[in-house]
Amino acid sequence: MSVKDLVRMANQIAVNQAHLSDDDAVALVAQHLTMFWAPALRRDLQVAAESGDTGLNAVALRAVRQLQPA
Amino acid sequence: MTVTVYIPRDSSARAVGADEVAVALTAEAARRGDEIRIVRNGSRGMLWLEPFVEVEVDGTRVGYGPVQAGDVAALLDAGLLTGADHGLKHGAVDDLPWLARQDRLTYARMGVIDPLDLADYETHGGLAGLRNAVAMTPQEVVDAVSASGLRGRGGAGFPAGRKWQTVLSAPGDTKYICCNADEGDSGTYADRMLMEGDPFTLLEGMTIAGLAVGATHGYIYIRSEYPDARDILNAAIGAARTFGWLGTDVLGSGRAFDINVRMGAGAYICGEETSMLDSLEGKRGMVRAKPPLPALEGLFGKPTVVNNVLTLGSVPFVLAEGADAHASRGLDRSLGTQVFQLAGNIKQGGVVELGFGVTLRELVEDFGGGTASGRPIRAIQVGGPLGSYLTPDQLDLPMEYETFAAAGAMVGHGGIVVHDDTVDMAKLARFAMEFCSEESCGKCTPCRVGSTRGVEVIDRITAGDDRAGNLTLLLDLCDVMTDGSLCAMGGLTPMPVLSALTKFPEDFGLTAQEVTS
Amino acid sequence: MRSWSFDVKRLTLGEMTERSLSEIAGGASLEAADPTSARVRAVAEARSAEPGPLLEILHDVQNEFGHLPESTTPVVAEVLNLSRAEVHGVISFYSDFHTAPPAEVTVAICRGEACQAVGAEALADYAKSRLGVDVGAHAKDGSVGLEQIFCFGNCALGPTASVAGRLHGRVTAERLDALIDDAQAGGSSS
Amino acid sequence: MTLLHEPARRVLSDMGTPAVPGESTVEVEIDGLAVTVPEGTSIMRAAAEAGIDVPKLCATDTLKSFGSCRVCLVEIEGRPGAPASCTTPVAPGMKVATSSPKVDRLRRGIIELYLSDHPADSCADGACELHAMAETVGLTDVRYGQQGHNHLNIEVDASNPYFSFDPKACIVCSRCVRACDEVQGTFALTVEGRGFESLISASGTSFMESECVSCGACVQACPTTALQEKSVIELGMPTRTVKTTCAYCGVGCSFDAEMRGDELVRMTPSKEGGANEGHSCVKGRFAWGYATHRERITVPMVRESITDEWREVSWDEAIAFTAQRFTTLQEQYGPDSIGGITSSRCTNEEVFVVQKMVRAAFGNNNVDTCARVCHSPTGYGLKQTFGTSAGTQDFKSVEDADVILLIGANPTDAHPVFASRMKKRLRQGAQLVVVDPRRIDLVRTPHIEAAHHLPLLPGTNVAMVNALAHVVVSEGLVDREFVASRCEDESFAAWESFIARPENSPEAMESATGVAASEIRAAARLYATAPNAAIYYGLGVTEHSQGSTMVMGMANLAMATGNIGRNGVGVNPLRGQNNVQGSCDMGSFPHEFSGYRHVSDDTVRVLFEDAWGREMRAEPGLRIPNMFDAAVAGTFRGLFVQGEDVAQSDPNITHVTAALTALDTLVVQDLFLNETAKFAHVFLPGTSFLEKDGTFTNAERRINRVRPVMAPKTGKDEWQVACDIATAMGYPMGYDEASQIMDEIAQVTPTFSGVSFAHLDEAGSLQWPCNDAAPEGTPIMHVDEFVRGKGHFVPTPYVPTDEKANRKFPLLLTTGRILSQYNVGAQTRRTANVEWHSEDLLEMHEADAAERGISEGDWVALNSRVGETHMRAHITDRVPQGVVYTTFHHPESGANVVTTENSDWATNCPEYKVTAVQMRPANAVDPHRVRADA
Repeated sequence: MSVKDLVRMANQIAVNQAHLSDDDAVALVAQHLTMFWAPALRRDLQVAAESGDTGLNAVALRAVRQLQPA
Repeated sequence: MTVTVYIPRDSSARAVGADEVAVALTAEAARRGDEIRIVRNGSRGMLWLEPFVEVEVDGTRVGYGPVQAGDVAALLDAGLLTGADHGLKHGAVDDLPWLARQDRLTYARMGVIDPLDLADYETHGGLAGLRNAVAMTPQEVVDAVSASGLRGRGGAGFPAGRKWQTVLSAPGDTKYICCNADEGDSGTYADRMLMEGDPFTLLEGMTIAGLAVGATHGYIYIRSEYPDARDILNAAIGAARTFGWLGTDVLGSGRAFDINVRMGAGAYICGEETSMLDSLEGKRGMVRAKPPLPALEGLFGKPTVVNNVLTLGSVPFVLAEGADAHASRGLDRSLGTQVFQLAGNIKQGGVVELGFGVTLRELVEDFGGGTASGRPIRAIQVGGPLGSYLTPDQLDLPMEYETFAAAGAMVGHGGIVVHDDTVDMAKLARFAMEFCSEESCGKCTPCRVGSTRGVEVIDRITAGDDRAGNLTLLLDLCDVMTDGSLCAMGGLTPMPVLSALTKFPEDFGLTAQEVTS
Repeated sequence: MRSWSFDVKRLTLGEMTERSLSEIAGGASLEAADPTSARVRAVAEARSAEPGPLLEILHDVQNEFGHLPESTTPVVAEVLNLSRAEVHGVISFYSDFHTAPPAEVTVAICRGEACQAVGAEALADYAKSRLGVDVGAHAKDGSVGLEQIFCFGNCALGPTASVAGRLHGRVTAERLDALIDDAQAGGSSS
Repeated sequence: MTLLHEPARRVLSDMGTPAVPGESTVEVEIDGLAVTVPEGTSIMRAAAEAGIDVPKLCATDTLKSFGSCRVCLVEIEGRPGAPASCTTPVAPGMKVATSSPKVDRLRRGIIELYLSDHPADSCADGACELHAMAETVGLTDVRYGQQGHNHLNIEVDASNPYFSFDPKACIVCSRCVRACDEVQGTFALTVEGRGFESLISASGTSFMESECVSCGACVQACPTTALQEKSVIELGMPTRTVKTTCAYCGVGCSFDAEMRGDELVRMTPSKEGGANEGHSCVKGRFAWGYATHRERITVPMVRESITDEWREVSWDEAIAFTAQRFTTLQEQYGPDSIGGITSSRCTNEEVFVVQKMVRAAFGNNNVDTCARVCHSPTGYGLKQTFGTSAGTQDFKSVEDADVILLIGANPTDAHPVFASRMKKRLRQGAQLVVVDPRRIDLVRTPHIEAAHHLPLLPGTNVAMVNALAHVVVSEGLVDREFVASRCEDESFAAWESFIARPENSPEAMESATGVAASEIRAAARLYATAPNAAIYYGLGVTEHSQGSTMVMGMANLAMATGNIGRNGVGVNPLRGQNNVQGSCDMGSFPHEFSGYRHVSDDTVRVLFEDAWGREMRAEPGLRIPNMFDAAVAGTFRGLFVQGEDVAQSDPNITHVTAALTALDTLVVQDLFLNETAKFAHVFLPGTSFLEKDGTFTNAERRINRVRPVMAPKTGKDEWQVACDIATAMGYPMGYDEASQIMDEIAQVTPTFSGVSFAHLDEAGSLQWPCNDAAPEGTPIMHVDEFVRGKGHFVPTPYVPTDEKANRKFPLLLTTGRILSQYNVGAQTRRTANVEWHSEDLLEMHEADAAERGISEGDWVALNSRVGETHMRAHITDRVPQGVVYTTFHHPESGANVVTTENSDWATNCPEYKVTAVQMRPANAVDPHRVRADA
């Protein structure tokens, strides 16, 4: 799975929560990723998030960091 | 001093040279230095005298006719403008027995006034009915029409008041008044003459109807064969709008009513009220099944009064002079007057307005003077192409709905077409079927297919091809058409056919016994 | 739906106009090249706000062109938001509407009973032989056409004929000859 | 059930005139029988209710009475003449005789007239009602003969590929014209001329050149053989009937498959069909010939490599081959290395077994469905707001709508039978608002004119719905009572304050949507103030980067205006495929089991684990695009594709084919060797709907039975194949018949617990939820409360798509369907429907064409950042400047070569509806010709 695509999709989810406070948005993105993304995808994203500048926006990055280890 | 000369603008008068007379008179008078004012009036209805020229002399109108353009110089030479004698002079018009014997209510102003001069119209009693109606409640107006006994003049004779009451009582904000001016029956032309000669009377009747039932819009559906009537009506409507009669505030009543003229396009069937409504809606003029009644679901599906020209044209009199004045004329349940039209092979063709009950003989012989050919009358068709043929021995029948119906005939629209003894009644019977096949809307089978088969079966009878078998078939066909057709077109076509067959079997190569057995 | 079916690489403008007019609302560019369609549209639009105006529009178009040009059906249908079939059905119902140009002079004989009572059938037969055409037909050169009418409302003064749009009563064979001659000479008869 | 105590009534198949709604009734006496009917009922129908069949020709109960044939004349005591029973309503106390010497004679006379202009030999197999009627009335001799004036020499119009019009047999009853007007709403037919010369005519031209859309309503209505299916002419009249369901769009029309022996002669729409009530479209009624097309594959085939030739094998070998390869992959790359895609074209039962195969035999949740690429946002959005992933209404509900808000759907092309119902309501006076970049037919089509067309720029739906909602909130048009009693206070308050922000006003959104604020305001007021306002939408809503947001935006709008929970309102997805709803219901999504229950829900999982005897994963599996990405990345190696042509229908074909090429094992189950099969190692022949036994669930949640009219041409029921693969992979799975699968679905799915084939056969159809709470199903949802309890509002910020027009790609491409073709065209391209639409065309505005030197019919190269394709130009003002449009029915043009990987943020539904493109004239590279030459 291309990390670039995962980042793009995660960012897109985050951007669509613009009406929420950052904390709420982070929670919602994390919940969405848990509910709808296969563990492998989350795992790839988590790995990428820890490895440095992935291009994840602030909300998405926080959300990814909040995810349970998949 | 300017002399007023009346030359009809009626299209029948024009068809025999009225325009040319007017042109010639204008030119000749100018050449002579005579000061004249030509008024193009409606026709007095003495059509055999058209072009009928009237000269106003000392307040009296003196009539000359029939005048041709070529006669103008001689007439002027003889002193036309002073009412002088001439071979074409008939004397004071009002005193002519043919007119004096009539009882003109609907046609009161016919030929008298300038059709488009609203002041002239008012001077001669116009707008009195509408002014009364404006002061009445809708129900009072409807009640007056009901009390007058006015019945639909278009042929069916349905009580106008009852129809109006249905529309008045129908729920809904949008209602219409539709004037059926698709006068397509041969032998009838009284609607046309009224529209051309006194259009304001029709507009007044429609306006009264509008106020009575709560309609704010009226349409006049006029056949395309009457272009003159259309133009005159449009001009009259324009004048009425300017006057403050038609429009948003009818004569200051605060109520709105306006009228538009719509033209047909060559379809006899559109004189049938439901197909007229379809045609007014811009559709094929197909007959609608009833119910629903047009009074409840008419034009564009809204409650609609559909009356013909003479019916609506009779309304101003009722409202001006009172229901009783109308109801005092006529016979039995046929109250008021009818404008009878004498046509065909007749010496003195024209319109005669008299109370119902006048006999056919009075009309054909006294007013009409017998046939134009001078030969004996053989058949008279009353009530248009769908009416029965009557024989000379029926001349004493009073012109009245129920009497005629009992005699297997119909008064219809009051058209009377006379045929002399050279007529071939089998041809006319065949023509009745042919006419139906030409003009059927095509919706129902008895009319659509039956009329064509009718022509063929009559042809086989007259050709002597299995006369007995084809006679039976023709009688069966007439039965199917009479009882099976959707509307009067197919339903009544057997009337002329069967009356011709039973009264003139010899024309079909049949004997009376064969036909009746 | 049919207009999607392109079987040829390139449609001529004429074909385009025919196929697409009803589909393309306000197809101004096509009509720019087809003045007749544009004019029909203008005539139709002038009355399109009236209730049920189809007959009135068809009269107006026919008054202007003498007949209903081919584009009448698609253009009027489009303006009034009717189907082409409906407009076609209406045009074909009424005997007044013609989709081909009229003859230069049209002679119409009344065949109503009142006129028949005074010889209309003989007059019609005479007209047929004089003009060499059947009722409802045009002379080959388009100079004259013969039609039958059922009643002009001139029933007391028959036989009745209309020649080049003018009504005449008490028409005899000789008078008809004169009227036709006069009309064909371009004059107004008297 | 009081009916049981009334005298037994024989209900006739055709009651003559439509039923009259109404409370008050009238009692009349017909032929001595007392009958009570609603006021306004025709005598004919009242007689039919009493079991008396009044002779008729022009009357039929699907059309308003007309009164033209005059065969149905009756006598009424005390009334003169013989009124037509079809047009005469009953009156209290009326005494009617439907037979008497007089009316019998009249009927014979009328039939005699008909037969004098009707071919004597047109009565094959009782196809002609006129001849049957002649027999009924006892007419033997036509005394007129047939030598008179007649129509017996008029030529047949055989221009339509499916039916012909023979004017000789026509009786001018206008049933066809009326059916076209009243039922279909196209007004393509008329009577030409009048009187005896009257002829049925398609606007004076041939049927094919006319406005006819070939729906078949006229053929259905014709009482004689004048309008007749060519198949009937060729094969003869059918002799038996099988009731089944159409397999095209999400309307789910009920049909009678009419058979002669084992041969299908014709498909006629069923009047009892809840979805279609006797109507059909050109596809369902006529385009079924693909089922026996010569290109159909009926034998399994395998190959080691996609460069090898196919090898026909036995079913056993094919299944063993498949199971062995999948098992090997799992051993080699892990259990998650394989997955499956279910099809929205297959039955619920077939779908259910495939997802069960994945979850139980594959042991993972890597199952997705083609709904992913069409209506997945509907599932997500309606679940969030209302609590269930389905439309709220039945189709009939549209008859009560006063305002219809149609967004991103083109029903006259894509859902034609529902479009006809909608048009009927619009002709009755309901108002229409169309939100669509393109001027679809419904914006203005004979007798229909939208009150507002909001031609927004592609990709700005959310901006539009926010602007509409902003008007509702800011102009005091919220239904406070509804919101207070039915919705969550807190989420409403949050939404209200969000939507009231100035940035959501029509004025602020004007530049985004390209639609004048005044128009948006007017449309919003119209919607919000209507007694009943309904939203209908299609893929123009879902196939966007904010597809799910838009679905929630519409749900918010409907809740805020109180337009939920009764007839005439609601939020209604028009589903693309016949069983999109069903395939989603059946648990085809990687995150949920049947009935939309999340895999993480322990209670649910235990239920399935108990039922299936296998442990279930609590984590979602891969979605289709994930599968493709993972295939390219090498972690996903094997795929089972049930009846979907992903290589044509999915976006960014280059990427898709790269993924398919990378797979070790691709198993395709389909009717034809489609584009996807080019990359497959196993081809398992599927069955057409004519061979299936099962159910489809349409867009209104209506479960309809699909019944086999012929044995499977493959020798195996399609559901059996997945069972066999699962079994071969070590998970025994088997059913004796399809009904057992539904029984299992009912057992594990609470919303289906009352559904069984037996119940369906008895009821005709059932709309889920169908369970103890609603034993006969649920036409309208959320009536007293939302499925989730209180309605949930979700703020919907507008986030412009990344796919923007720019200097390189200055145009926006959007895609859609056309009436005669269906989806990737696998079926319709194998029927005569190609006569209407033989290629995909690129619609463009005149100015865009002129700027590039493109003329009508020119070949155009269309390219986006991901690919280039060629198609021919069609210049039209249906699309605004800056927008181009095409269909995706033909693989030659391959519209999806240019669509991109962009997708809905919540569901990954592809953003088919927005692609930035450029175009240029192309030198006539005719792909058709190239292929023909090859």
